[in-house]
This record gives sequence, C-alpha cells and structure tokens, in this order.
Amino acid sequence: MTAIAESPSTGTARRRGFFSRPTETTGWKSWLTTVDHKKIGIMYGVGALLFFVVGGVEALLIRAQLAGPEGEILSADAYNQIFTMHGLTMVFFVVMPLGAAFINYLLPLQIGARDVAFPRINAVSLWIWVAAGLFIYSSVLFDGMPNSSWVAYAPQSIVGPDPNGYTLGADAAAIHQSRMLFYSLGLQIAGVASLASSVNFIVTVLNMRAPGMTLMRMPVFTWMSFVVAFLLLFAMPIIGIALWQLMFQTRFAAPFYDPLNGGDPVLWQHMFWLFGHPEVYIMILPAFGIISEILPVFSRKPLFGYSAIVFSGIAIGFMGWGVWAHHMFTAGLGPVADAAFGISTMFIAVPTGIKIFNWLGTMWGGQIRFTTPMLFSIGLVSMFTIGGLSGVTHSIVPSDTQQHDTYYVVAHFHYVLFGGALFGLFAGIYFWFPKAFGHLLNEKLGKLHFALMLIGFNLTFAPMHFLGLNGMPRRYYTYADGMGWNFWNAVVGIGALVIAVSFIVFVLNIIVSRNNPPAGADPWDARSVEWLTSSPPPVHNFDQIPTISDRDELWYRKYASTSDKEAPVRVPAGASDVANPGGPYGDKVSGKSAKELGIHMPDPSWFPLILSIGLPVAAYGVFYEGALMIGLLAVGGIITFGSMIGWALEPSAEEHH
Amino acid sequence: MSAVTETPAHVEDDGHTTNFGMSNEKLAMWTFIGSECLFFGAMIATYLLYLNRTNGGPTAFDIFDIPFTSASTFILLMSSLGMVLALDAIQKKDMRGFQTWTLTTAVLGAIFLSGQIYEFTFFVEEGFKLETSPFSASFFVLTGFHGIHVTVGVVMLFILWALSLKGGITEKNTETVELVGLYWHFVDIVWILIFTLIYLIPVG
Amino acid sequence: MRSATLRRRLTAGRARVFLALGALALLASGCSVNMDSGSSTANIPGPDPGRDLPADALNPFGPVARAQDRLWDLTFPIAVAVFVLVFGGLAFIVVRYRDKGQTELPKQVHGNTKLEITWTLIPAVILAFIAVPTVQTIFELADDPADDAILVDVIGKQYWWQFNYVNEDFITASELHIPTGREVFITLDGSIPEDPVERSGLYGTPPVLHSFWVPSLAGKRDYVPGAIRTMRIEADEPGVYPGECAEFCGLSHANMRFTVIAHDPADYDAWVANQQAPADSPTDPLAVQGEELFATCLACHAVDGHPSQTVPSRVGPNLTHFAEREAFAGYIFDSPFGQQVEKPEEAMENLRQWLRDPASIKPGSQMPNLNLSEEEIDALIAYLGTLE
Amino acid sequence: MSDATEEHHDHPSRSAYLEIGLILAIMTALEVLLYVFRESLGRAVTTPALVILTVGKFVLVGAWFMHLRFDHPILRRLFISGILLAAAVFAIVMADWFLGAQGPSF
Ligand code: HEA
Ligand code: HEA
Ligand code: CUA
Ligand SMILES: [Cu+2]
Repeated sequence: MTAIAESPSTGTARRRGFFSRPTETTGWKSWLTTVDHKKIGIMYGVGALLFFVVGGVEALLIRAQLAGPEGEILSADAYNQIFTMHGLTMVFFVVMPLGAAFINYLLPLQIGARDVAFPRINAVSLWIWVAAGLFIYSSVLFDGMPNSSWVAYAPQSIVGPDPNGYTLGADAAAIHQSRMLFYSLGLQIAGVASLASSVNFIVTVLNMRAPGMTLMRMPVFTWMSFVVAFLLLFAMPIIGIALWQLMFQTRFAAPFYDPLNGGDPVLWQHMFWLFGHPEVYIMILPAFGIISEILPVFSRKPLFGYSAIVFSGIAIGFMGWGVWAHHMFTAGLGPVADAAFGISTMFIAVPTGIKIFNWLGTMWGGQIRFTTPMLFSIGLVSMFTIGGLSGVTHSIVPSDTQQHDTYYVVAHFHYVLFGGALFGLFAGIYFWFPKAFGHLLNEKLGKLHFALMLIGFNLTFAPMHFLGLNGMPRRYYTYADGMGWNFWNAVVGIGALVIAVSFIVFVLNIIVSRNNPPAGADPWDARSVEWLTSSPPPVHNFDQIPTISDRDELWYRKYASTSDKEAPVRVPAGASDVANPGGPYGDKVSGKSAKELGIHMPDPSWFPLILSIGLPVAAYGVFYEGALMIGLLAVGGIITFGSMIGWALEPSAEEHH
Repeated sequence: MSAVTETPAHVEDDGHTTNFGMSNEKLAMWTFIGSECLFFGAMIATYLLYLNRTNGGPTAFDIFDIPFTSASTFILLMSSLGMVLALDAIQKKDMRGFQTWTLTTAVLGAIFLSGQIYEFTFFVEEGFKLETSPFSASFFVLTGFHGIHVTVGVVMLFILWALSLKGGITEKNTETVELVGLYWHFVDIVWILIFTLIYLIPVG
Repeated sequence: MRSATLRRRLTAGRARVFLALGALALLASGCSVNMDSGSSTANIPGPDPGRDLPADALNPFGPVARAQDRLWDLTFPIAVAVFVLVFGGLAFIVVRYRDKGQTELPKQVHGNTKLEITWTLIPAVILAFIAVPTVQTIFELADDPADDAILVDVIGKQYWWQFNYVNEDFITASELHIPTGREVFITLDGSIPEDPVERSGLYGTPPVLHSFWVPSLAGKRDYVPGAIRTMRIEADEPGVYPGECAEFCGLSHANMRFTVIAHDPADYDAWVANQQAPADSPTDPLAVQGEELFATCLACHAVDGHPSQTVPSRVGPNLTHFAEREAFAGYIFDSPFGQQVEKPEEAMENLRQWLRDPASIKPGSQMPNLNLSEEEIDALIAYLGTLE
Repeated sequence: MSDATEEHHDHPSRSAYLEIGLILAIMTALEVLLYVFRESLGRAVTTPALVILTVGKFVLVGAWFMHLRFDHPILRRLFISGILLAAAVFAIVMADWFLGAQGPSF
C-alpha cells in the first residue's frame, strides 16, 4: 500500500485532490499538515512533555495517597486506574515519543539527508500516536480508565477487580470490559504508529545517508536509533498479537487467557514480556545515544571506543530478546528456565558496562565543561548505574523472589527509566534546543533544574529500595500503620514534590529564554553535521548535502590538523556566538528557500491527520453491538482507507518536472 | 578501532540518492515483511501451544476437511505463479499479459477467500466457534488475520488491474507491481506454513 | 575572545553540582548501612510478638529465606563495589579534568583495545562468579518435599487465602499455623475442577493470579489459576510472620494479608487437634439464634458441625474456628475475639460494619451485603464468638 | 559490502517461473499424498516429510518468486533475521511451556 502511495509517478498533475493541497509553511495549518521531520519531531516532543505533566500529576496523586498509612485521597478503584495510566502514559506517551522526537528531528540531519524516507508516513505515525493517546484518555468520558496495571496480567484483566460488583455496582463487569478495551485497542493503535516509524527509520538509515557517510561513520545517536528501530520492528507485532488476543478475549469471549476454558494466563506473561523487555531497551537506547553525542562535545574529545559503544548497543539489542522471563521468576517456570533466564539477564550487564566505561574513558583526559546537557549526561551515567545494578540483583533468581513486585522493583525501573532515559532525554533537550529553536536555554535555570531534579529524584526513588526490601508490595493502594513504612513513604512524597518543582523550573526556563540572542549554527563547539547547518535548519536541512569524510565530520572541518599524535591547537573562532552566528561553516546556509535552490521537498498534506482519525473511530465501534458497531467500524474504515487512496492520488502543490 | 570498510554506492532513484542501490519503497516492503514474520510467528506459536486445548469442542481431527483445504492451498499457490508472471509481463512491457495475469491472480485470491468464508461458516455451524476453545480461538484469529492480509492483497491487485486499464499503471510502474508481488508472495508463504503446521500435521 | 566568555558563562555553578553529587554519595553510603540492618525492629532477636511487625526480606527466620538472603549478601557488596568504582571514577574525572580554560585541545584519544577487553572480561568474570551459587540455590530450592513435610494446599481467592492441611484433613483461612523446625511444603493449587458444580463451590467468581509471600520465611510464588505451583517454607523460631499478596489481583490487592504462626511442635499438635474438631453447637440463646441465622451463610462459608451443613462450601473462608483467629476480612481487621486485640471495641465495631456491608470496608469484597438488621448482627456475632 | 549496482540484470526467465510453479504444485501434491497415506506411513514419516516439503516450498517462493536469489543481500538478511528471531523466541516459549509451566514444577 505504502509503496503505491509513496511512488511519485502515480500522481500526475492532471488529477484533482480531495482537498486542495496545503502550501503553508508557517501558522497552525503548517503544523497540522507538515511532513517536515523537524516539525514532526518538535510536535512529538511537545506532545510527550504534555503527557509527562499528565503522567506526573498521576504520580503525585499516587504519592499523595501513599504519603501516610491508610491514605484516603483515592479510592481503591481510582488508585488502580491512576497507577495503570501512570505506567502507560510514561512508557508509551512520554519516554517512547520523546525518543521518537529526537530520532525524527536528528536522524536525517545527522546522516545528511533532507528528510526521512517517507515523510508522509512519518506524519501519519505522529498523528496516529496522538490519536492513540487521546483515545486512551477518552476513557475518562466512558466507564473509566484502564485499571489492570500496565502489564494487564490475565486472568485479572479479564475477570476484573470486583467481579461481584458489590463496590463498583451491578455493571462492574461491563465497566471493566470497557476499560480493558481502551487498553488493548489504544495500545494497538499506538503500536501501528511505532511500527510505521520503525520501517521509516530503518529505510532512512540504510538508504539515505550522505555521500561518504558509511555506517561506521554514523553518529552514535543515529546508530542507537537504528537499533531501536529494529527492536520496534520486531517487538511491536508481538504485543500487537497479544493485544488482539486480549481484545478478542475480553470482547468476544475467545478463551485465549481464560483458565476456566483452557486458556493459559502464563502465555500472556510470555507474550507481554517478549515485547516488554525489548521495550525497555527501546526506551533507554535513544538516551544512551544522546549522551554519547554530548559527552564528547563537552569533554572536547572524540567518543572513546566508538566501535565498542556501537557494537555493545547492538549486543544489548540482541540479548534483549533472550531475557524476558526474568519478569516471571515467581511465576514458577521451573528451575531450568529460571536458571537460564537468570544467567542471560546477568550478562546484559556486560555490554551495558562497556558503554559506561567508555563514557568514563571519553571524559578521562578531557576538558570538561559543565553545561546543563553535560550535567544531565553525567547524571545519567551515575543514576543509570544504580538502576542497572539493582537490575543485576533482580537477575539473581532466588533473591528476586523476595524483590519481585515490591517497591524494590519500582525503585529499579525508575532509576533506569527516570535516572537513565529521562535524564538523557533532558540532556538532549538542552543540547539540541538551540538547534531547533535558534537560541540557548538559560544555563542558570537549567542547572537549577538539574540540581532539583537530581535531589528530588533520589529522594523519591532511593527510599523505595528500603521499602521494597522491608516488604512493601507494589500496586497497593493503601498500607496499614505499624508496618514500618511510614517514614520512607513520607520522604518519597516530598521527593516527588521536589521533582515537580524542578519541572516547573524547566518550563519557566523555556519561557524566560524565549528572547535569548540567536545561538548560531554551532553554539557548543560540537562535532556532528547537524551543527553545520543553520539553527534552526532550513526546511531542506542543507543547502548542499555535505560530503562526509570522517566520524565527527564537523570537528575535523573545524580543527583541520588534528592527528591523534600531537595535541591539536584550538581554532580561535571555534564556537559560534552572538557576534559570529555562522561560525566558520554555518554561513554556508544561504537563507534561500528550497524552491529557489531547486530542491524538491515533499508537499504538506492533510491526509496523515485525517487518516489518523479513522483508527480510533473504528476502535470505538468495538465497544458497541449491532448497527452502531458496524457503523463505527465502517466509518473508521472509510476514513482510513479513503484517506489512503486520497493520499495516493494527491496531486503535488505545484506542477514540478 | 575498526577501519571504515564500506563505501556506499550511489544510485539515482527518483531524484534521490540511495545507498543500497534500490528504492526506499522496496527496502521498506522487505523491512515490513521482516516484521510480519513475528506477527504470524506469534499466532502460529499460540496455535501450536493450544492445539490440544479443545475444551470438549471439536478437535483438529474432527473439523478439518483436508481435501478442501488442499484445493484452496493449490489455488493460492498458483496465484503466486500468476503474480510473478504478471511482473514478468510488465517488465517485458507486455501490458496485455500484465492485465491478464494480474486479473487472474486477483481472481484466484478471491476464490481462496470465498473458500475461507465458506470454511468459517461451515465450522461455526458445526459448533466450532471463536469462543469454543483456545484451539478454536487461535485457529480463527490466525487464519482470519491471514485472510485479512489476502483481502488487502486482492484489493491492491484489482486496483492495479483497474488502473492499468485506464493507463494509470504503465511499463514505468514495474516497481509498484514488484512490491505488490512481494506482499502477495509473502502472504502465500505464510499459507504454505499454515497448510502444513495448522492443517496437515495436527491431523496426520 | 568571545568563545571564552561563553565558556565561562556555561561553566559557572560547578560547585553546586559537586555538592549535589556529594550528597548522593552520602546517600549511597547510607544505603549500605541501612540495607543490612533493615528497620529498627529488625535488630531484636527473633520476630516481634505482634502481628504488625515489618516484613523484612533481609532478616530471614528460616532456611529458605536464608538461602535467598545469602545470595543477596553476596551480590549486594559486589554491586556496591561496582557503584563505588564507577562513581569514584566519575567524581575523580569530573574534578581532575574540568575545563581550566586551556588553549590547547586535549589529546584526541579514540579508544584502546586492551582497555575494552579488560572491561568486558572483568564484569563477565564477576558475573560468572555470582552465577554459580545462584544456579545452585535455584535447584536446591526446587527440591522435592522432605519426607516429614507438612503438606498444605493453598488457594488464593479475591481477596483472602485458603489453607488446606492435606494430611491433617482440615481447611482454614488467613492463618497458616506451622511447627518450628519442620518443612512445610506449599502447593499453590490452581487446578480447576472439571465439574461445574464443584467448580462454583470452589470459586464464587473466576480465579485470578495472586502471589504468596512471607518475607521473613521465603520469597514469593504466584498462585496461577489452571496450574500448580509449589514452594517450601520453614521457621526456625516460634513467632508471627506477616504474609502478603504480591501479585496485583484487583481492588483489595492491598487487603489480602495473612500470617504464618510458628509454634513449638507440641503447641502445634494441640492446635491441629483443635482444628480437626467440629464446632460445638452453642448454648447461649442469642448464639443459638445466630446459629440458625448462619444457615444462610452456609451458601458460601463452611462451619463443620453446623447442623444445616451438607456439602461445605469453599466460596468464602471456612469459619469453623473463626474465634481462634486474630484477624478477619483478609486479615486487615483485628478480630474482637483475638488474644492480641488491642482495641476490642473498635474491633467489634469493624466486625459489625463488615456484617452490615462488607464491601464498604474492604473494596471489591465478594461477600454480599445481606441487609442484616442490628439484632441479626448481634445474634451472628454471638454465634461467631463461640467458634473456637 | 559488495557492489550494489549489480541490480536488474538477470531476472529469471518466464519458463523458469513456470518450472518453479510446477515444482511447487508437485510438492503440494506430495503433501496431500502424505496425508492420504498417513495411516500406513505413520507420524514418524509424515511429520518430518511435511516439514521438509514446507521448508522447500518456502525457500522456492522466497528465492525465485520474491527474487531473493537475485536481489541485494540486505533484503535476504532482513527477511531471514525476522524468520530466525520468530523461530527462536517462539521455540523457547514453547519449550518452556511444554517442559516447565505445564505441570507441577518440582
Ligand atoms: C529503561 C528501562 C530498563 C533498563 C535499561 C533495564 C535494565 C535492566 N533490568 Fe530492568 N526493568 C525495567 C526497565 C529497565 N530495566 C522495568 C520497567 C521493569 C519492571 C516492569 C514491571 O514489572 O512493571 C524492570 C524489571 C526488571 C526485572 C524484573 C524484576 C521483577 O519484577 O522481579 C529484572 C530481573 O532481572 C530486571 C533486570 C534488569 C537488568 C539486569 C538490566 C540491565 O540491562 C542493567 C545493566 C546495567 C548495569 C549492570 C550497570 C552498568 C554496568 C557496569 C558498571 C558494569 C559492571 C557491572 C557488574 C559486574 C554487575 N529488570
Ligand atoms: C519513564 C517512566 C516513568 C516515570 C518518569 C515515572 C515517574 C514517576 N513515578 Fe512511576 N511508574 C512507571 C514509569 C515511570 N514513572 C511505570 C512503568 C510504573 C508501573 C505501573 C504499573 O505497575 O502498572 C510506575 C509506577 C509507579 C509507582 C508504583 C505504583 C504502585 O505500584 O502502586 C509509583 C509510586 O510511587 C510511581 C511514582 C512515580 C513518581 C513519583 C514519578 C515522578 O518522577 C514524576 C515526576 C513528574 C511530575 C511531578 C510532573 C511535574 C509536573 C507538574 C507538577 C505540573 C506542573 C505544570 C506545569 C508547569 C504546566 N510510579
Ligand atoms: Cu491477591 Cu493481590
Ligand atoms: Cu526486563
């Protein structure tokens, strides 16, 4: 399908579009119809940060409820919905899309391409992702939000939390069914978006590199994105099937996971974690890539052990497929499986360690500048290590039977996800902000943000280790006085507030910095080619596609005589600043439009946005019976397939060649 | 460490440069097919695990009609041949041949689908329904999703055929045909697996 | 020079960062102290007498938990050492190699193969070293039951635990009594009866996952509907060991507690003898009235010895010896009849409220609101009090 | 990486396609025959034979109809990595399922 759609020769100028083809390049319409990877990246980022506020407020509610024993802020039912949505939001609507934001924005720039391979499909991914988020959250307007935790273990996810309905009322079963349909269909829709992006990125990396940009010259961020794209490519269909099965189970009584009719609940666990573990590396690898770009820049040294970092990333990607059952050590798979998966899990520490040590090697002997991006990167190296090490203690199966499903696990994964992934992503935001918006963020506020976040983060999540080992299970909406958990839970609550304040500082920073002077093409004295073009880059990225002759291409253009033997002399006008916005190379961007330069860029289109509306409409159909069901499915289908056809036949805005 | 080993070749493709000397579309189709392996793999695995969980309902042995399925398998296999001949024709700029073979392929696919619809209705009448057992559920979901893939293929083939009548598809569009073909063959390959793993071996 | 100004602007506030990192290091060292001692109560030898003692996984009171804890004692110091190494290295680098405004660029080092090999091999060796005892322990803990083991079949319900003493032939709930020094072999029995009548007598509603966890005695094991899982526990000393449900199972996942009570073997035998005896019919008139009323309750609960009981139902907890237990309703409320009860009036009011409307104090409870009058509640409580 | 420009030259001829089609048809017929004589042959013969035939058909369609024989090796790698990954992970799930999780795990 996509092939036909993207094939340019099918659109002859004679044809009429459904809509007149939009041409705006500024204003709100330009955002809704854009196919520019940079705008799409920014929208992913903004959307994800909005969702972060939502997920964060949910976290604050969780912590408010648990701040003391016998909390009475949330009912059990509300708590279950909120912690489920907190997990789903943070995973699928914050960390993954923030990764996607950077991949979208940077990947074409870093490999010297004008856009991704399929710009319109890229826009489709964005809008489908937005549609998925709105769809899942639209559940508040119906019978409530998903309430069986983000892992939705069967048969709980089928039976429901209150099968007799003495608390939720007589229609408790229907309520639960509706909530689980939002879960299965919503994630399904989000999965379509991820799958489409993954194909897009793989093709872009394989096929669209600038002349001389061999695979082993690609920036590490691009490499990690490439690995992530493969993980998505292979993991998404698995969760897709699992979600279909869950949907058929909950809506049409197909007994996939229902033990009363012969189904096996443990199979769900296998399917979920077969996706779920690669998923956690999907979340962390972009952050690893980001700091692999930042550390060299602010150490003024090339990345130590480039190949080792690249290959360990690939190795993590591979090994990530062979460890999933470490989430099931208490499910009773038997000693052989437990031992095998325990060992495979432990050894993931080896490639991850290689990365950590190479990052240290990068900083070693450098001239470290403590900018905000650098601080967040250093924060990642230290905080992720804590999370990784608690991960290794999980892999010790007999100990894990004590730790599983306690706050110790909650501590582990917040250390890797927040201290790892989010710290890296924040580092990236500070680092590439000037590239995307043309000016730097305020460094003072940035450092305040970092300091508060680091302190708040540790106050929040370090005590969870103690809580877990002292027997506090996760997913408890309440706990009794006298369990010895009161003190640390109070500390955790305070920590969460500090994180909230730190985030407000970040938002303030964006506002305060909006009138900062232009940063120029290369404010940080950086190394990779995205800094070679203007900030923000023109629609076509580069007036002239750079020819690549080195890793760290830009660095070598700036510091010509750098051989590894003698210490090179710093070129005086290394970095651009107010007086010298272009730097020695940024002035290559002429400021002319693509058209003036004779570069053909894909035209904006309404169809990606419209297509994305079809999927949730069809999904609502599944909730109903009879005519309404068929009607919604049909309307959704018509919107989706209609816009595909409209898209395939869409004329270009101008008559070209 | 390792030296740079590879210098990408550059080939002009619709005015874009590609590193691997093939179009983005083709690479994308293959990437997508790689993903589909996991998609069908997950369903086949579920089916094999649930083979004996019939819940008192019909078993594979009770329900499958092998001669019937063999016929439809044969039809789908031959449609693959039709597809490759259609591609061959358009590559040789034989538009008549292309139209004939495309239509043949599409019609064979449609026959396969009607066979599947017949099979499903027959099964349901026999009391072998989606909700009967894990076995039946995984059977229907697997073959049903395969059927949806076939349907998409048939629709694409009919569109190709119709477009070619109006001159919307010409010798220049061989790659579009090739891509649809790749998809079609993949769907056929999956059925090759299904026929043995899902029908023959359990019954045999 | 412009770029130098910029650099200065960017590097200001370094000191603050060091402070933050230092605080972190403190926290980390505090953590190693804290982890081993657990909470203050854990320093008392032997478990607390009370029910509400912290469930400390690092303070084992039986061989199984001890075997698991030994691995923790092995890995935790290694983890701390790795962390100190990484963190120390980082701190050193950050101090030593900060930008001092040099005009020369640092040496442009691209890597070092020997180093790469070193830091691949050393972690691998460390891990292999941990892996050996790990695998050993995994297989040890999966051994068959000892000959003299007490066999208990455990079933998790929404939201309470049922214990079936297989050889002693009685069923109880929420309190698992065991003798010290003897293995208890737990079978988490998720098998599902073929016969629909038997099935609905066992599960009021379809079963879901739970996880059986007594932190001081053993790590957890899931209760899996449709499958059978096993584990062992054993207590060294008499005491009360809190247990929890550790797999999300619905509204009252947090309210699905239980205790393991370890006795001296002689006390245990006495307890068993009492459990095996059916309930005596009461003499007190109010309690007699309660016994009659209780006939309705037999739809879900069993009281062995109740005149109207034919087939004991397993939908709700077996109440034959209800007055012997310290707590009720998923073990979240002190029982007014318990030995340890601190606030008997409050406990009594909780029990009354429970009979009035169970779901109001335990969300998602499967016990219906029976619309009992206050007089009926008086009678029922009088009867329940006789079930010793 | 080998020279990528050696594209689009030797596509198989039409008769080659027809031959492959014929072979596929014969293999399918063989499969059906195996089914017909399943009782006299026994599972020990039919199952492996069916698996071999299936793999054969799979490879033929992939190599010839989908041109993997003639196209750039990267495509082959993409496809094979998908198949292998699917085969590997689901084989582990199945092994685990049949060996461990089924009954009591002593
Ligand atoms: C970004 C996400 C992310 C990452 C990167 C990781 C990384 C790792 N995780 Fe984590 N994990 C999660 C996210 C993540 N995890 C989530 C979300 C859950 C819970 C899901 C849920 O139940 O809801 C989870 C749960 C989880 C469990 C299940 C716990 C349970 O429920 O009982 C286990 C068990 O083994 C585990 C292990 C590991 C290991 C070994 C690593 C390793 O990759 C870590 C490797 C890194 C290091 C070890 C540090 C650096 C290395 C060195 C400095 C070298 C030297 C080290 C040694 C010699 C030890 N994780
Ligand atoms: C990347 C992923 C991620 C992130 C960043 C977080 C962030 C946080 N998480 Fe999250 N968490 C998960 C992923 C994540 N979590 C997952 C996967 C689960 C498992 C769910 C499950 O079991 O199913 C989980 C579960 C989980 C639990 C366990 C719930 C339970 O088991 O009962 C808890 C409990 O404390 C918790 C707390 C927090 C806190 C306090 C934060 C904080 O760091 C949040 C900080 C953010 C803010 C505080 C928002 C700031 C914004 C504002 C205050 C608004 C200001 C507005 C403007 C300026 C406009 N999380
Ligand atoms: Cu039972 Cu949680
Ligand atoms: Cu994992």
